[in-house]
Amino acid sequence: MDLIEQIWTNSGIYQISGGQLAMLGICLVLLYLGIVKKFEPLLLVTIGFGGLLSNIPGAGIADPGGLLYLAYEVGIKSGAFPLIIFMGVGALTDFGPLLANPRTLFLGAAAQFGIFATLLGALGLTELGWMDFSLREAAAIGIIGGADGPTAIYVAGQLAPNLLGAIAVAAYSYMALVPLIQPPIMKALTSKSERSIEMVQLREVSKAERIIFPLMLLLLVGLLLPTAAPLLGMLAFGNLMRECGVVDRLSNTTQNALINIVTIFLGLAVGSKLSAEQFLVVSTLGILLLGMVAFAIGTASGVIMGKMLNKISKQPINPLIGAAGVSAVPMAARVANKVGLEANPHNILLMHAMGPNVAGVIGSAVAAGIMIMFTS
Amino acid sequence: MDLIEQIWTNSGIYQISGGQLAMLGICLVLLYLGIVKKFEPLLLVTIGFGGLLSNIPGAGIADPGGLLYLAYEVGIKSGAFPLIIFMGVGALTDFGPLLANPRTLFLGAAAQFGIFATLLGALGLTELGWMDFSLREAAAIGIIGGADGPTAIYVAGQLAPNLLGAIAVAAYSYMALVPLIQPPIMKALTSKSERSIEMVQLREVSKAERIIFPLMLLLLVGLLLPTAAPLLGMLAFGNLMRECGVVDRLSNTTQNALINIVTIFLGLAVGSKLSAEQFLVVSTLGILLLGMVAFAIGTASGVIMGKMLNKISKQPINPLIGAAGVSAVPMAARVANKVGLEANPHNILLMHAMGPNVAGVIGSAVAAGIMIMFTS
Amino acid sequence: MDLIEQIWTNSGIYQISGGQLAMLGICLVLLYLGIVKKFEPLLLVTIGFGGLLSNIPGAGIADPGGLLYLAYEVGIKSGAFPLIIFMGVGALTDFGPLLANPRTLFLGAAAQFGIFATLLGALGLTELGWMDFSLREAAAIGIIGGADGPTAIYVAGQLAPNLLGAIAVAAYSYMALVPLIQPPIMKALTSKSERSIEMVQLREVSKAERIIFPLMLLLLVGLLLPTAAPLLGMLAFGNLMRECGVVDRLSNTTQNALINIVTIFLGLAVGSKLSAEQFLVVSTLGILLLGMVAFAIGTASGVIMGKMLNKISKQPINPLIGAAGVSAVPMAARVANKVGLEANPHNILLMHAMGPNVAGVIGSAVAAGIMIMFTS
Amino acid sequence: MQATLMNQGVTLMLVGMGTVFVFLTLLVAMMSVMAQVVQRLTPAAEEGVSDEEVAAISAAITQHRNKQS
Amino acid sequence: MQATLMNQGVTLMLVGMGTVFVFLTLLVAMMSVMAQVVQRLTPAAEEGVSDEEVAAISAAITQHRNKQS
Amino acid sequence: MQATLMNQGVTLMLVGMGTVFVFLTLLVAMMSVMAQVVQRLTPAAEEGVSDEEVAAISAAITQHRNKQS
Ligand code: NA
Ligand code: NA
Ligand code: NA
Repeated sequence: MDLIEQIWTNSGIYQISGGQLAMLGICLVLLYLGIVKKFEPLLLVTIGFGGLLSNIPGAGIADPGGLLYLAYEVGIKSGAFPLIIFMGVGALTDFGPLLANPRTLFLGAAAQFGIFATLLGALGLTELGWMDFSLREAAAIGIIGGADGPTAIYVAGQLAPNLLGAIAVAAYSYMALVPLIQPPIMKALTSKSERSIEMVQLREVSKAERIIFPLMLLLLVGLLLPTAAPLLGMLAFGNLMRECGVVDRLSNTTQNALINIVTIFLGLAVGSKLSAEQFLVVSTLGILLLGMVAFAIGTASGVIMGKMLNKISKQPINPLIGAAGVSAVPMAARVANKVGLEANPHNILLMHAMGPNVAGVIGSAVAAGIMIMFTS
Repeated sequence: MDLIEQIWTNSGIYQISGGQLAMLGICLVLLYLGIVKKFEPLLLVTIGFGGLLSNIPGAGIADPGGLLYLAYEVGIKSGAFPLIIFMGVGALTDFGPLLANPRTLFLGAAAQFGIFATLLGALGLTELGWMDFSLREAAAIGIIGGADGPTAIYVAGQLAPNLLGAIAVAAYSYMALVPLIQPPIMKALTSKSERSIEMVQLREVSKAERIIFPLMLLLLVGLLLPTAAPLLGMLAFGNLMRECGVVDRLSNTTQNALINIVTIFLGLAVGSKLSAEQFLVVSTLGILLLGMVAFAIGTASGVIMGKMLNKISKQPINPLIGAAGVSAVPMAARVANKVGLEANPHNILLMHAMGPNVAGVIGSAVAAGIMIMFTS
Repeated sequence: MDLIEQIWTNSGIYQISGGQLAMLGICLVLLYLGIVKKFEPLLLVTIGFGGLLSNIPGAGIADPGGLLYLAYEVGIKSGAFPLIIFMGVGALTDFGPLLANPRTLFLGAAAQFGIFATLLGALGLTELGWMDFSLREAAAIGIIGGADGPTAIYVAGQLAPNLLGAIAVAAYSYMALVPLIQPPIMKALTSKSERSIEMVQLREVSKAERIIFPLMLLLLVGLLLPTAAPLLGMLAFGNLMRECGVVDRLSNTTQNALINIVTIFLGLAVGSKLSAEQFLVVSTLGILLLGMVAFAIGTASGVIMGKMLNKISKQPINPLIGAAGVSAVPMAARVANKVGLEANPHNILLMHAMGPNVAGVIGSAVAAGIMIMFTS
Repeated sequence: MQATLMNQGVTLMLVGMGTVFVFLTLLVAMMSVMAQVVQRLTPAAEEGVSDEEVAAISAAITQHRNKQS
Repeated sequence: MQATLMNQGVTLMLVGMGTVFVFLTLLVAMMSVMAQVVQRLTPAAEEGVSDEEVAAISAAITQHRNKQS
Repeated sequence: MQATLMNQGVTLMLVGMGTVFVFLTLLVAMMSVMAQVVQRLTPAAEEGVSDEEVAAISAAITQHRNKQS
């Protein structure tokens, strides 16, 4: 029976390679992390399933003409999906705590040191001959330290599409691991009395300030660093829609249907880059290792800057909120709040930590702009 | 006045052909069936209106550059729209009844005999010289018997784009006619005592089973029949989003905004294939005839398999639920319930019939995969 | 330091031209009008922000490969976005008042005189040598007088893409200025006793009439003026979904998520045409001037036709509702209501004015069809 | 050449307004015919408005008027 | 040539139905194994249905039945 | 060549962190100026927090604290 033989030679069992089997296992692990461990489920579930679909031999879902290939070409190569997600993040973000206490921007700046340290680390591994990263690849890997998923995907799509799968997986995995990675570092760098510092209540922020802020941000980035303007511009646009009060129907759709639809296809498209040839390489190990280091350094930098700010500032600043400067909104702010509460049960840092937290989003987009400008 | 003449020669009255007039009439009938008779209104209204738009001479809506042409190229030729609909179906489907009683999968398998019988019928008509269908066309026609709209559109888009309009119209029309077509066949093949059989209550299905099922389905199809993996993979993805409980916002958008938007453009794009040259041909008559036969055979096969299962099974199985194996969710299950109630007013078959009903969706996607594999 | 010099030469401050600075200022004015003055905020906020993004030198958001370039190519050049917006308008529009009093269609017809007078004006300015508009450009400018944003964008995208930015800005700005432009003209052309005329209550419109109307409209435009069929066809489709009662889920999504998503990207894409080279030209001044004149003439024509209808009609017609014939739904109808109340505090014209108001939408789409037919 | 352009414009205006009126006149005619056909086919349609409804509508109008002015 | 087409069709039917059954049989087998594994791993799962629930479900069914017939 | 790559990396790090700090410092400056300008232009802005609000906020914080710990 020719036809039965045809079914057999077309079957997955016949065609599957060891690499694809391994990738199926890795994708199941991602799904496990997302579903059971609740690690960044919106992205790990979609990326993981996209990876399963892409590693079915003969289905061609990630090949030219397939749905995931289409999603990748239309949405990631063009940068459209991460930019639309950034618009949605803008529509979901309350910049009030940052406006009430602008100095927390310095915490968001300091935490970006993780990005550049990781860049150096990637180049160092290359110099040691253990890895072979180009400058563009090292820059894309560094952005993992920004703890900002869409920024990492945007930069990887521009500078190192071949590493996109590994970078996205590392970024979202470590963002999910923030509650495990950060507390030991935070405690090691601070005394209990520092962690107990209570901060003064934030002032009310007027509607006018909220409306002007995104425009100011856009004009500043446009005048200083245009390569960061797509990311920060879309963030500012989403936030302006949120705050201006006259386009609530657009803001609501951006916060719901639009960001959800794009998240689904972004995740599937990223998953389409989880092929054995691109993921099961030694550089993936390097990326995972460097990503972990990046988070640790970013957290430490933020906390140290928090200690410095506390010394020079008239009003007390709890250095723990510096750790929230890595981004990973709102997880990192929650971690700062929790560690603060452990030291002092009357210490509510959540809103104070939201300032550096959203500052970290801006900071890593600025760092992304520099990377793109310098390596393009 | 040159300009008035220009208006006249550009007018629809001047340009319209007899075929276009006939198609306008046919599309009005589709709208009538959808709106007044409430036959599958989501698709018949959109397809019918798309057909009206496409048969306006000189408007060019279905010509290169037009909106419906664009929708067809982007959404149907690539397979994206039916696959996204399948994702939405997955997010809307409760596989609980199937998980509680896996044997009902056999009913969903048997009902697919309608597909292959129709394939043979199409080839037979060709052999008789009445029609002229290629093997690919016959395969696409056969899928009508699967009683699953997006599957039929997906397969027709891959194997026989020229027949897409007729196949989609036939598929949705007959799906709507399920309450008329099925009951006589069901009653002819069963005795009143068989129709009166009450079934034991379904067991509770745990959340873990619900989460594992879509992954199991994906892996099985990936290993056995990768050509069915795009369809069943997207179905499984939608269902995993529904059941995993950690991405409810994605699941809700998939069940609402996303599936609705895609349905609108899917319907319009299918309507753009209702041109006189492609629809007013003798093969359309053949397709409509074969589609009717396909439904009848599928229904009969399901019922006969139900009778067999009832004999070999320890727990009683009402053969009526076999008719629900054709898919046409949830209409066919409701029909089984209704015919059962007529024989025995205490006989609630609805949830029992949902098992074969969703099994029919899987079964026809498997059949579609075989057709695509064999004829590509 | 080479790198610092590189940052400097890549910065916006270094690269920005005077024209871009001026455009940034103009876009901030558009945002001011939208946010603070609440002028058509859905479009002026999105267009204004799109313009800001596009005038950042070196960001490339509006250049090939950028997000806004993509949105323009996919959505405006193809005509898809304005057509989808028209579908949404159809789903949001209640044609009941028009069906209850069909004669108000004549008011919507008369008000389109503003379109053709503006066309003549544009050609006149060209003949005087002050401007240099081709016939296609003059036709696109004329459509501003239709007071219908998506129609203006659709026509400009087809006939004069280079003027699209100026035309869209003029159309939405003047639509927002309706409460300022119209009342003096309305009062100058009517006596207080005319403005005090009370109209008889509208009859109930049956569901059957509401369902048949969009189909009738489509068939009429298809037979007479196919070039208007894309616009009026999508309007009719949206309205059929609204009224037919069997596809409410599609209608709801069209009225919400879909129209909102498309509005966001339509606005950004239109904003991408606000480049200094295309906007800071003398023809923009001409377009703004002609747009103002167009609104005034359209308003006057509608009112005069209202006076004529009142004389020949048995039932009284308040000529103020003729001003609503320009479209600008529902602003123009509200203005007619308000001016009527000033003359007679018992005079509720709102629902009566909705008839000519929606008739104006149809009328300007017909005029658009003629322009496209004649100049293509 | 310029004069020709102007001529084209005048022609387009005349024919354009003519078409708009012809189109909408036909639409009025079709709507009137349809209204009569529909009303004949659905005979005992609910035409009357009850007293309660009149009262409710009057109240709504009064409220609306107060808000507007 | 036509006969060959018909032959192809018959083969496709036989192999097709065979594959559908094999596929769904494997799925049944996997589902049964999974159900047992899951039930073993989550031992004290809530299995019982309380009397109140039975009453509520019966009421719902009765209501549903009345609506259907 | 490798050394050059490393050098590039160090330069990029120094200039990059510098730019991040310059950018965010300018942003802090602009925000502070804006806050003062806005507060001057909208003089009698509601600044006080009523006693009831304080009570409500305290209650919310207490509740939140209990949930967290
Ligand atoms: Na960051
Ligand atoms: Na089926
Ligand atoms: Na108009």
